[in-house]
Amino acid sequence: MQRTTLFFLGGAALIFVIVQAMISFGLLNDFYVNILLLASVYAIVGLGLNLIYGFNGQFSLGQWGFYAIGAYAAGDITYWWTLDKSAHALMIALLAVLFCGAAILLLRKLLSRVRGVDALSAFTLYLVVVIFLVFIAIQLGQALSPAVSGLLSLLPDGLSLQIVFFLAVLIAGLMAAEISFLFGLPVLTLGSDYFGIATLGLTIIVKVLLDNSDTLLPFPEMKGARGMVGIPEVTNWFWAFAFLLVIVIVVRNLLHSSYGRAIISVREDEIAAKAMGIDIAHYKNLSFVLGSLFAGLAGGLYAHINGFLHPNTFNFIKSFDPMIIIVMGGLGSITGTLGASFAWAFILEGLLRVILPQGTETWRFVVYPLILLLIMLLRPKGLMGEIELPFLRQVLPPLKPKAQPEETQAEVKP
Amino acid sequence: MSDAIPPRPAPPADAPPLLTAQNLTKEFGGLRAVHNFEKTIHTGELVGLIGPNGAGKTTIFNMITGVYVPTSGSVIFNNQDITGIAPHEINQLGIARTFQNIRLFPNLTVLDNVRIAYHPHAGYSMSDAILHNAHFNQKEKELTERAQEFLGVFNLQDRQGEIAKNLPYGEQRRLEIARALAAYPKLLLLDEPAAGMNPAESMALMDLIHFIRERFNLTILLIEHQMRVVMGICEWITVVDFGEVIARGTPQEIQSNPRVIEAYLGPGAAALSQKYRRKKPHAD
Amino acid sequence: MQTDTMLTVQDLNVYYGAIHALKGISFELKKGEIVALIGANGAGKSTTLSTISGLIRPRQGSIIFEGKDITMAPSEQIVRLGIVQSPEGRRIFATLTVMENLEMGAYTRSNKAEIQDGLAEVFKRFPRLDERRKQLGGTLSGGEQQMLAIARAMMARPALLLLDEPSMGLSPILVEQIFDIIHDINEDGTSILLVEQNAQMALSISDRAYVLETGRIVMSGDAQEMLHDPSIVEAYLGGGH
Amino acid sequence: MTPNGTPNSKDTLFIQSLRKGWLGKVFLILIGLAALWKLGVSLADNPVLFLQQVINGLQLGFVYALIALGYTMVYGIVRLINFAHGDVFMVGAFVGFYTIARFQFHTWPERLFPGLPQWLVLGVGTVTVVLISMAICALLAFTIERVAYKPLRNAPRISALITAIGVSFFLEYFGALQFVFTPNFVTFERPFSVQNWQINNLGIQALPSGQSPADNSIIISNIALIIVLASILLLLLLQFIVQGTRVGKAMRAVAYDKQTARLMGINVDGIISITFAIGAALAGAAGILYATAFPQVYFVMGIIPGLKAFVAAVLGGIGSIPGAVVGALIMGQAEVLSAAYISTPMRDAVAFSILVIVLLVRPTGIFGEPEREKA
Repeated sequence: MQRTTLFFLGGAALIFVIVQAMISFGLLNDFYVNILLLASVYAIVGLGLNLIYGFNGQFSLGQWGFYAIGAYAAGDITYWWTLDKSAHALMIALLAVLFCGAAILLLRKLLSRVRGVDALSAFTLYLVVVIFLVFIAIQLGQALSPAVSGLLSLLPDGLSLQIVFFLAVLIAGLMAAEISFLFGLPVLTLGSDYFGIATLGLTIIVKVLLDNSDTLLPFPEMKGARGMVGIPEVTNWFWAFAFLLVIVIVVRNLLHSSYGRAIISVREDEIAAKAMGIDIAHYKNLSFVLGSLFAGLAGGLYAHINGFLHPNTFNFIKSFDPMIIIVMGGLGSITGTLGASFAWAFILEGLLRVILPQGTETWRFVVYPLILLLIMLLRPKGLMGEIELPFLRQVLPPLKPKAQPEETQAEVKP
Repeated sequence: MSDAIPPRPAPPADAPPLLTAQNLTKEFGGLRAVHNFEKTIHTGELVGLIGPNGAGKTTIFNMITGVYVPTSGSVIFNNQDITGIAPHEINQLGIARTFQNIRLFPNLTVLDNVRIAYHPHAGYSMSDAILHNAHFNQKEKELTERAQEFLGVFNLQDRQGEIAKNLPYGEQRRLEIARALAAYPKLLLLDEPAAGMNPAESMALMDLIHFIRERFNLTILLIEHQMRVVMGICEWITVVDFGEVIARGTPQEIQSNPRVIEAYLGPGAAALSQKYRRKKPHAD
Repeated sequence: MQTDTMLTVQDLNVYYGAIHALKGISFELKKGEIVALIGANGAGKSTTLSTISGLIRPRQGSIIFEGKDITMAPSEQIVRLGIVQSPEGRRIFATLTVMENLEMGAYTRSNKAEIQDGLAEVFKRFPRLDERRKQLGGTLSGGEQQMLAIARAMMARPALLLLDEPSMGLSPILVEQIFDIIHDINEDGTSILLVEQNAQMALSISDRAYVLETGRIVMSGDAQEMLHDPSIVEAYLGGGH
Repeated sequence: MTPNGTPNSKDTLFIQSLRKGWLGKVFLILIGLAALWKLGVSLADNPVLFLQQVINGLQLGFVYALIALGYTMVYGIVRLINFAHGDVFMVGAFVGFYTIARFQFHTWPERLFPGLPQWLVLGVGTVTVVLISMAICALLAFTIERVAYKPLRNAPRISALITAIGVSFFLEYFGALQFVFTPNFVTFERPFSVQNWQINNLGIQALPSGQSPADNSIIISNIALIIVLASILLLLLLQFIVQGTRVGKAMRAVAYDKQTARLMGINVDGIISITFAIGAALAGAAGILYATAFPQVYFVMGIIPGLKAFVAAVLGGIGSIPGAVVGALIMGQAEVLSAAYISTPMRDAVAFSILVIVLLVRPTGIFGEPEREKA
């Protein structure tokens, strides 16, 4: 293993242990632990958005919508489990996600043989198949639910909850990813600003649906605009840290591969990328789906921090937060996104709330935009610019020693 | 109109054409940019496409490479109809190109610019990439070494870590050609490679084109403004003006073709000079 | 014909990012002259004009127009002083009518009567534009657009007209028409700095010329002499003529 | 773009339909038919109610149009989605509130010239209030542009967008401070009293306040009339400025090509500032009209109408002035009709769904020009 990798993993382990110890010994109160978890969740959403916007160049304002989908999906699954040890929500969602995922992969393979498929037609086809499969999953899931519930109940309470929670978060991510695939199919063909607006539309539509989840959607337990309660508070420092670490490594590994370079080439110059044999539609879709997967996972984690979900959390105004975070941290910088998420959560949620005297909370949002303005004016490339930790940085492969040193052309660089 | 075009010397009889453009026409909202363009290119040829600014040369390139779908007509490459196929697929079939106003991936390193061109041949799956497993490491190493070798051919290996947009102009041109060649195309389209070069650089470019043609066994179609370059290296030249072919032939034929002289120079410069004769003591 | 210097460009250095586009260009233009800047694509001709017009700031060097240093002056002021450019590719406001395009040309002038005179003059010179007053700029043909671009620049009453590639994309017949007009405009007292890729055309109409190559002036002299100098023909057209 | 690949006889009908996009078109047509059917049924069911909704939608649509123009003009000229524009609208409403409630500005003609007829006092007074609000909003937008946007003109576009979001927050929460506006809802005092008329098979009758209307009658208020008339007046004025004046032509020239505009001696920065100011003035007027119709003023009241107007601008084809008006009228109808016939909370979702569908069919909006060709 390389030295940078060792340093990185060692450093990560150290941070985890120190923070965990501080929590265990009560050095960090709930307020700060909460911010810590929130920051990790923001970091995951931010990494996803950075992949989409910072690395692939697609201006998405929809990540907050996928975050919301993930939160409510995961929350609903664990809600039913805690309420009456029923795995029906788990089974339905699991089967739906698996069936649809398999169908999407299969259809994609088939469609890739047909040249020049119209995006909207493909979308229609996928939609019909997905709706059909979701219907089947509902029937099958309900049929299987008693057996699975029984099996899970055999495990000790704590363990079964952790398993259901873990599955719920994964399902949340996959669900967000699959919805983003469907949505992105036609919408990614739009130009950059229009894509942004359409994804903003998605965030707003999701919020409206959540506001009316009890009346318009068949989820009375979500209680619409009154907010959903009864979700177990499972997300702790271990889970938040583990998910964040895995996602950082996945993003890093992906970016430092040919696939990552293909993703970045789309941002750099679409026309040149096409001319180099890169299927840009595929890579736009890929990064959008991956980014949304992360948003869904983050949502799943978020739902289990406070055990309470409210549609206002997923207001479209807040959908700018991840965008602000990644721009502050520096577009195309993983380290920047991590740093900015934690800084943002601590300063905005923590310090400003603690420092400002009672009754002047609104000043927070007067000071915050001013800081934002100043940073944009003074450091338009973000606070960290393109700085990366050594492990996250791309290392140039060494050159093989050449037989004889040739003179490079003596062109003077200005 | 076609009767004015001198008959083109017969190509080697047995070789099938590598590229055939038939009746290619492109209209932009009623404006005809290219009309009934016909061209056959055989393996191994180095063909020039010349014509005044705005004559439709780049539009022809864009139709061959799939950037534009022709309004009518077809492109046959390697016995396959590639009309209307997506640009990335055309590239994977073996046609690579460079651009008139250099299109590198500006914020990436020189090495990555070339490595991106290898992407369709990377040889590992996305899960390999995410896991960074042994197979990935092996393939990635091969790919990188190949890219470095390639940079070596173009004398850019010491620049591998440089950000592309910071390279001097001449090196950017070379890098763009290197990138186009990285995936071993059969046909290379060069869009004004000598633009902005001085005579010495142009000469070096001509040598480079000759060299890559031999080394990579290439067929080349070249748009160029600098007649010196075109006349110096092309075996066949096609001249377009107002979207139509006005002449084709060898460089010698083209240089003495009155229609070409007119298209490039307008109605006899000497006559105009008489007309606009300035009231100056030294004007004749 | 007067011989006092109108425009002096001294040691102009311009960079685009890391690229050194103009490497110390110096030249001058006398009142009443047509001076041509010729050279290949990317030699820096258009950059020179953009720098004179104030669109690009030079890193080094100076531009003196009728005794005033305009090196760092904003574009509006340069236009007001009497340097007006007809840009490369014509750049007609496609969404404005012909008439409105001409009004934009006269933007810096406020005397309504004078503008009317200017319009009358322009329409006399370009009767085609008169017929198409109400048409949108984008619907004109290439030749008409080029006429409009020159007419628009003339509406500002320039003392010095900068013309960037007026022959681009035009048929030989149209090119000749345009050059006739350029000649007339100059005869009527406007000095002209002409950028052309079509070297012979440019030389045939100019008094003097400068040859640019990758950001440097490599040759200068009397246009007529250069026109008959085989080495120029050689350098720009290849052998064989 | 659908490539016109040569038709292959081996292709099944299904593959053909994928390639030519028939499947997608069928999908869109089905959605369209469903919407039309729903509207048709509603109209047949109760035409009076339907017409009433259309009139309400018109009133709302015109307010949106005034806001949408600011978005569309600014985007057309600097390609910036000015998220703070909705908050300028809010400031306009608050300025109206203070000039009326605190300074009683709407009655100045009476105070200056006692004995004037009441209609003249109210007319002149109301116009004064609107003008004050427009002027203050214009000044505000001018300042915002100079301080926050102009320094970023050469920065990446995202910086300006983030800054716009920042400005939006700032206006809201600075306005929410007790000593600026207020963090509370306040009731907007109309400068004139409401007068309703009912239209039914008996003709038009004035409806005294407090009396409920007869069955089967459409109600039109003086507020609706004033909003529609004032909006049309302002739109005509804007049309005149943009088409007929030197500054307006310069605005169009700058929007089309800044570089060349500069070569014509046009002060591009000045024109951009003027564009911001004109857009903001319209938003200020819209703020007062909106508050007159829905008399509650609140520091975040600009967000949703701002968003709707923005969607309207995109729907109509951002950068196009007639597009903004058409888009806004569609938006107004969509909102009111979907609230009436689908469900109130769904109206935002419907609005955005319409937007997404229109963009899929016409990627640059109804009146939008196709994006110019890349070099």
